[in-house]
Amino acid sequence: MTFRIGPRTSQVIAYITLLLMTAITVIVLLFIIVYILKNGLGQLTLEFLTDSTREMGKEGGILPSILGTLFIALFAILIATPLGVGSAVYLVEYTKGGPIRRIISFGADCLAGVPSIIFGLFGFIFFVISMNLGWSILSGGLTLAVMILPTIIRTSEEAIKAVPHTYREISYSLGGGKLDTILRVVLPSALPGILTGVILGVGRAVGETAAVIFTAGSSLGLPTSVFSSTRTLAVHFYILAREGISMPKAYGTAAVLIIIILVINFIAYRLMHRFIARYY
Amino acid sequence: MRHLFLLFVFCILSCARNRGGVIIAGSTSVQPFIEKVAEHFMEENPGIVINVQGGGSTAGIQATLNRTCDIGSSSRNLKPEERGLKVILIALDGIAVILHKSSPIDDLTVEQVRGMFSGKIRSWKDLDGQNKAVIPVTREEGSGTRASFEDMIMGEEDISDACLVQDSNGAVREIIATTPQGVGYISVGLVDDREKAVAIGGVEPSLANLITEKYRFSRPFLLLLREEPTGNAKRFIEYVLSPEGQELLGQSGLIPANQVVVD
Amino acid sequence: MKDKIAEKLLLFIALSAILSLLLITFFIFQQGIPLIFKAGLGNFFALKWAPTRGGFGILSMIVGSLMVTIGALAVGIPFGLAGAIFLAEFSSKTIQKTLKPIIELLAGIPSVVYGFIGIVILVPFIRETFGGPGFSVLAASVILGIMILPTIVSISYDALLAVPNTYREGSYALGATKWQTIVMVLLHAARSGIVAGIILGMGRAIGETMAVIMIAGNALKIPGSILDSVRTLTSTIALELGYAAGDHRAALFACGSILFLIIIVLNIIAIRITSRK
Amino acid sequence: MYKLRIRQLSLYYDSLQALKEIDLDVESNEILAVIGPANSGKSSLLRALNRLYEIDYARITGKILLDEEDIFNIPINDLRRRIGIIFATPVVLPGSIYKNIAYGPRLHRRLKKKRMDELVCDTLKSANLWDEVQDRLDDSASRLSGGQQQRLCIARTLAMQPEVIMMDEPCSGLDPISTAKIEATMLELKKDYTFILVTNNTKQAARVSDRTAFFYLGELIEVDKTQKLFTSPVDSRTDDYIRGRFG
Repeated sequence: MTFRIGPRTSQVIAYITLLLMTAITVIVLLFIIVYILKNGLGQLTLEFLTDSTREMGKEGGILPSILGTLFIALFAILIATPLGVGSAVYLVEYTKGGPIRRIISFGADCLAGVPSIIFGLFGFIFFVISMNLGWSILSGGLTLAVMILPTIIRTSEEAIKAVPHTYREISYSLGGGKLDTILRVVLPSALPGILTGVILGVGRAVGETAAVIFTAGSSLGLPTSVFSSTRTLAVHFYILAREGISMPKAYGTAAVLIIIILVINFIAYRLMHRFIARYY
Repeated sequence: MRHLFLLFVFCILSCARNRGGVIIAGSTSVQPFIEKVAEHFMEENPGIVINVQGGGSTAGIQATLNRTCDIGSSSRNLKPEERGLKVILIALDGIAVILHKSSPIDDLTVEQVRGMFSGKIRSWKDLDGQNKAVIPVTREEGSGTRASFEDMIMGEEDISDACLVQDSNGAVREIIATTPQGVGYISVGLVDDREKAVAIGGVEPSLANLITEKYRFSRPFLLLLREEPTGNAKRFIEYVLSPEGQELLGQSGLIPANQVVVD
Repeated sequence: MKDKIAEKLLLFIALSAILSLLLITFFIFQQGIPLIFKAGLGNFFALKWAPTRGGFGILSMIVGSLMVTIGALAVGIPFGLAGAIFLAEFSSKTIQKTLKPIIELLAGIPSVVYGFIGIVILVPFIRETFGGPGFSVLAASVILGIMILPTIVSISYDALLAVPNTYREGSYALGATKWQTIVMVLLHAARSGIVAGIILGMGRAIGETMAVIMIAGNALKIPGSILDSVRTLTSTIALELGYAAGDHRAALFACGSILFLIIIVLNIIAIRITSRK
Repeated sequence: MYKLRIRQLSLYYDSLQALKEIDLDVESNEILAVIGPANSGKSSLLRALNRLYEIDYARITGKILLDEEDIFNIPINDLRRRIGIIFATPVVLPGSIYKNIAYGPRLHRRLKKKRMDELVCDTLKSANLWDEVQDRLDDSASRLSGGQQQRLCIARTLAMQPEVIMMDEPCSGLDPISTAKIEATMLELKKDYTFILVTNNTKQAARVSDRTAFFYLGELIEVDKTQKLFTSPVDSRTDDYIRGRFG
């Protein structure tokens, strides 16, 4: 007796399998977030957030790391945003195919795929050693700026492309030059989309470890200038967790990280939707 | 936007190279101890910022040479090609062999430790009768602690490729604390109650045994300078070597330099 | 006039990405390549890694990187494709709108958090269930597999959505079920996008560092089973960079050069595949 | 005295010729209607006059004179200020009603806030929109109705104090009431401006224009007084078109 599965049955089996696998993916994700928050939220006292770090993180809070993360991320986007948005403007408004466009696109695509440890090696040898900036917010910020550049280029490019062509025509017909048109019409219209890219860039910078640990160092002191070494939240969490310095503090730091990432993704998602609702 | 940019430029210019603090970089083994002394120092001298970096002994030596940091730290003696720096011994650190809390073993011979790390002893059967694989955890290539361990215990033999590799005392300790079959080595000062340090050849790695050198496995903790220290760097070094600073190091489980009988 | 200056300035800015890439390439290679020739190719692609004593063999790390990458793909491809197909073909608009951002959120979670989950949950689980140290190829593969899921889901999903509806209608008209349509028509039509997604995911897996260091155990020996510890190119760099000087540091940059080459080749393949359509 | 003189004007998109050797004069303070079926080159004509075709990478041959001056000798931004255009679908720029009107003037000169307020007020009045929006100038322009948006576009063009206003089917998407308002606005403004009105709606051309030009496949078939063209056209194709036989 032969047993053959009919097309209808196989469809049902396939559906159930796909459903289960997708469910597992989503459950794993939710589990990670809930697990960290469940163990970490209890640690989040005002003191933990505003106290300096003592005994390598066993005692005290995470204020230096919060500030260090903030400064490095800020520094990175301050450098990467003008470069990224400028590149996107050039790609969309000034090139019509051609080799220059291909080269720029290729650069951005390749840079996007470079792993963070390579950025770490590069930042270490270039900014820390060759340019003698030392382990510092400056070195870390510059390294991360290069790292998030492609994210900002790509999202800005999409955002600028989505601005209707008629807006440009209107501006030209009112006597606006190309630059006026870009600065006064195209960029303001593309702003939510561009901001989405910038915010996602901040998210990458906040969550990054390998590229910053070799460029910004791991000092626990409060950062005093851009030449201060600092230990970002992700690096601090990595050291706490890996060296078993203090599990409660590790969970607390992880919870702060996860909350930041959730907020960032939420804002980016909302901005993107406002943008899409406007133009699509 | 324009204002933000100006502010940013101003920020860079005003901060340029004006980094009033003292930067100490180097051995990750020395880092936690110096960090603790620095905390006390900064409490007593508000206004002076001491930045303590990891990076590793070799990086610390390099950083001192090219002035990336003010003071370097090292957990090994300098190699001939690294000479030329001013070296200050601040303490000795014992290296303890650690096992999981549940292990019945309290004492190992040097040969047994060497056997486990070289891959000759693969099962706990030979040691405590349990037929389970030994999981040795070592430090990474280039680590000062590893170099000391190789000198003092491994002798001519190589550490086996099968050992797990971690890049800090804490990471080794964390694995041993959670792995019943594990064996590792870390600074005596960092052993806590989640794992246990065994005696080697019958000698416990206690402070008393370290000072009297009955427990022979120790290495120097050094601070490195490119030239005679000045200003805040000088004050900090004086603080580390003061009775107060030395006592702090002693409390953390190191043998303060002022108790070492230099031979 | 103003417009001309602006155009030149923008062109200069627009070259920043490619300039950064060239700068990275130059510095990594300049630091690493001389050592490969100094050590000799034979010694470089060998087993003995003892860079402080003249052993510069990175073979076991290349094998290690390949093993965890294959492991990650073994986890990531089935789940990633399943997620993409389910979202694109079996879900309502509402489910798509909820699940897509959730899965993309996976990409935003820092890799150290994945590594941490690996340490506290997966490693003890493997150690107690299957034996061995727990820090293993298996642990690294599962965590990396989860980490590359969003890349594979996102790109495959977009590729499936891009297949024109006429293909679906044509297949239904011939009496095929939805599942048959997916297997025989859609996956075929969307294959270049799916392959690009897999290759980019592969790039992420090979390049991931922190999570791997935390859970792979980092033993140098080539693993005999998936329960053995493993060392990748990336973890060698991150473990030893702090302590390295001279030839040792150069050797780590040489590891970086090899890694960089692998990644660039993968990227070029992925870019080729996606731009062909 | 002609406001615009067009001589031997041809316009090409790559290999496609959209205008074929057009000769046409536009008088000051008249409303010239341009009619014709799709692809007849009506819109291309407008895009040539203010050199907007350049952003589409098209090219032209021939001569266009504005007040006897070659338009290629006039700085492009000045030219576009002097020859305004209004498109078929009203496109308001992101931002408030006020900002939309102020956009053009701000590109060309700095105005004191008070002068700008007056200008916004005047142009909105000229465009018959002031009464409807006077207390919500800071509202987003995109909340206006279609007819209001189109009048806002007219006001925006007026704010630049142009000499010629070109309209590209300005009422195609609008209801009869809005259309009537816009036609009334044009007739009021005629004393100060010259209009070129491209329209698909022959009745509209008959209602408002002084003269009408009929284009077909990129050629100017004939141009004459509106009444004359609609009652006794010379060319049979014109006759067919206005009687609704094609297009």
